Amino acid sequence: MENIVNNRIKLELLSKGENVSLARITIAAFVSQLNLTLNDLEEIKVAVSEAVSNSIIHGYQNETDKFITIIGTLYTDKVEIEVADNGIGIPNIKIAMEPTFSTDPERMGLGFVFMQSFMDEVRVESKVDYGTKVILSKKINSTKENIAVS
Amino acid sequence: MENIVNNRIKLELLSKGENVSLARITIAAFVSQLNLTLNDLEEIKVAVSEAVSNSIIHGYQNETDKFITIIGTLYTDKVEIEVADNGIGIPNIKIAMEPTFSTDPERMGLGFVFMQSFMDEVRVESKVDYGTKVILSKKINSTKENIAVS
Amino acid sequence: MCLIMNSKKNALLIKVGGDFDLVSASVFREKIDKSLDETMCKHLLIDLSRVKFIDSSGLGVILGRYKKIKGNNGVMVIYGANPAVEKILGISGIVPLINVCRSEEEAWKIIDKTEVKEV
Amino acid sequence: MCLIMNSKKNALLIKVGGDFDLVSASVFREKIDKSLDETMCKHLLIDLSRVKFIDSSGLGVILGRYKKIKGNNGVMVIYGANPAVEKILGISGIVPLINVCRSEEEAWKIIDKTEVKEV
Ligand SMILES: Nc1ncnc2c1ncn2[C@@H]1O[C@H](COP(=O)(O)OP(=O)(O)O)[C@@H](O)[C@H]1O
Ligand SMILES: Nc1ncnc2c1ncn2[C@@H]1O[C@H](COP(=O)(O)OP(=O)(O)O)[C@@H](O)[C@H]1O
Repeated sequence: MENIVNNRIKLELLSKGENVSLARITIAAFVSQLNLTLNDLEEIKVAVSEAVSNSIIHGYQNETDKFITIIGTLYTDKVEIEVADNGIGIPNIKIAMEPTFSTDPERMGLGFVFMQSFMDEVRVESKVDYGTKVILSKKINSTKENIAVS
Repeated sequence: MENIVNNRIKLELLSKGENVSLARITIAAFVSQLNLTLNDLEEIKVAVSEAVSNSIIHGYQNETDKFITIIGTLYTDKVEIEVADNGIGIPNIKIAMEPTFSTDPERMGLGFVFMQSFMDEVRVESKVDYGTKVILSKKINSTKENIAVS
Repeated sequence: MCLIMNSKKNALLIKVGGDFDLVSASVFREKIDKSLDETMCKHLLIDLSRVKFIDSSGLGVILGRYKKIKGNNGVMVIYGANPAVEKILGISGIVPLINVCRSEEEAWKIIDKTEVKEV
Repeated sequence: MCLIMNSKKNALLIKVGGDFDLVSASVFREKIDKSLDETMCKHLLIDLSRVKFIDSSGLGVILGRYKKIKGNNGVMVIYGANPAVEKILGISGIVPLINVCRSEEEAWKIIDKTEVKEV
């Protein structure tokens, strides 16, 4: 079955903390064009929040004048959200994605855990000194409600 | 006084009707980072709605696979929103902006009237066959409430 | 976006809700016209109290229906607009043309008055 | 984003509200720590009933405060989480560490019990 793109949005944001909620609100309004459950919506918001926060804190080390690009795509049966930065990159993606792993002693290393718990697929592409792209995707279907979460 | 950019956002949307409300919601969330009145917020939403609708209906003649670019900028004392398309363009901007002028018999020619009533400045740049850019700006200040509207 | 319809005597009552913009305008236009045709109602009442947002596309539907009703010698009344919606109505110049009031009760009174006159 | 604080006996009660993410996390962290220092309270109760959204940044503040209270031999209780927030708490593994309950009343009971034991 071919994947038909029903809608697409591209959002470029400065790496400022207040833009995390802006990204969440925009993506929530965007994915609401699909007929999804409130539960799916909440889960997508958390995943987007984690990815954008990571670009700010880790990718750009809290510098506020860099850009983050978010691309959302609605397919008939799934939604895909790409969050990309041109920050410091991740030297070892496998280790970075392990639960509780964090390079920041103040943080808990749960960002990727939430992304993986709440989305059906989390792909990460990264190159040190070039940046990081996180691709979050979630299937949208009516039987979804029957699948237990966590 | 120099104009300091406090935040900037760039949004690219497909020229689909359902993206008009998406543009409104995103810009509303964005400008809410300023301390503006509910009245200002409502007015900005109408102006954005008109500009984006115009790009879809007039600029792209209701074709749904074209792109509209929206750039929002927050300054200390004003907000500026640019809505641009690569559509058919406007041959005579002055005439197009006249109240009740419309090239579409089904429409009322009130889009520019609302943009001008609700924003402090509306600038239009357009070139036939190249596209149109509408720059909406609104001053944000605490005395704003005292100025009568309409 | 929501729409509730109800016809009584010679009048069709429509309760519009949500955001009244480009997308919903064409949906509302179609549904209202279909109902007007089916019920053969002469008068039209539009309840705007559930409308949160309106722009010129939404307004166009209202003005278009006004022209249709007027052409058929009917009366059109809109009521319940919130302050933001009311401001839009004011700027548009639509107010002197269409009967605008606050409540469904007032709206029916305007319709009843017309019906009596006709009899 | 909102924050209401209130201290009673040896305990500080904080009512957190709104979206609990990166930006509000640092605000909350500072304010809570300042109040803990000023009131010299030993125990901490956090009311999450007004929290609409939480992510790992928000959770980090809760876990960080837990460590601080624990290090001072105090008791920490969180209560009132809505289902979405509760799910996040569940996945995070924070629940076995911190006292989680439904209402302020239950939360105070947990604190009182500890105080009695200590006496
Ligand atoms: N966009 C990014 N750029 C650079 N490093 C990242 C990025 N996202 C994640 N990382 C790395 O992966 C680690 C784990 O991330 P995560 O699971 O979200 O936990 P946390 O944010 O709590 O550290 C981070 O500590 C960081 O080292
Ligand atoms: N983005 C655009 N591209 C091409 N033409 C436009 C655009 N925006 C406005 N116009 C022209 O200006 C006219 C007036 O616009 P407006 O005041 O918004 O009224 P309306 O949308 O009701 O026609 C339109 O009918 C159209 O001819």
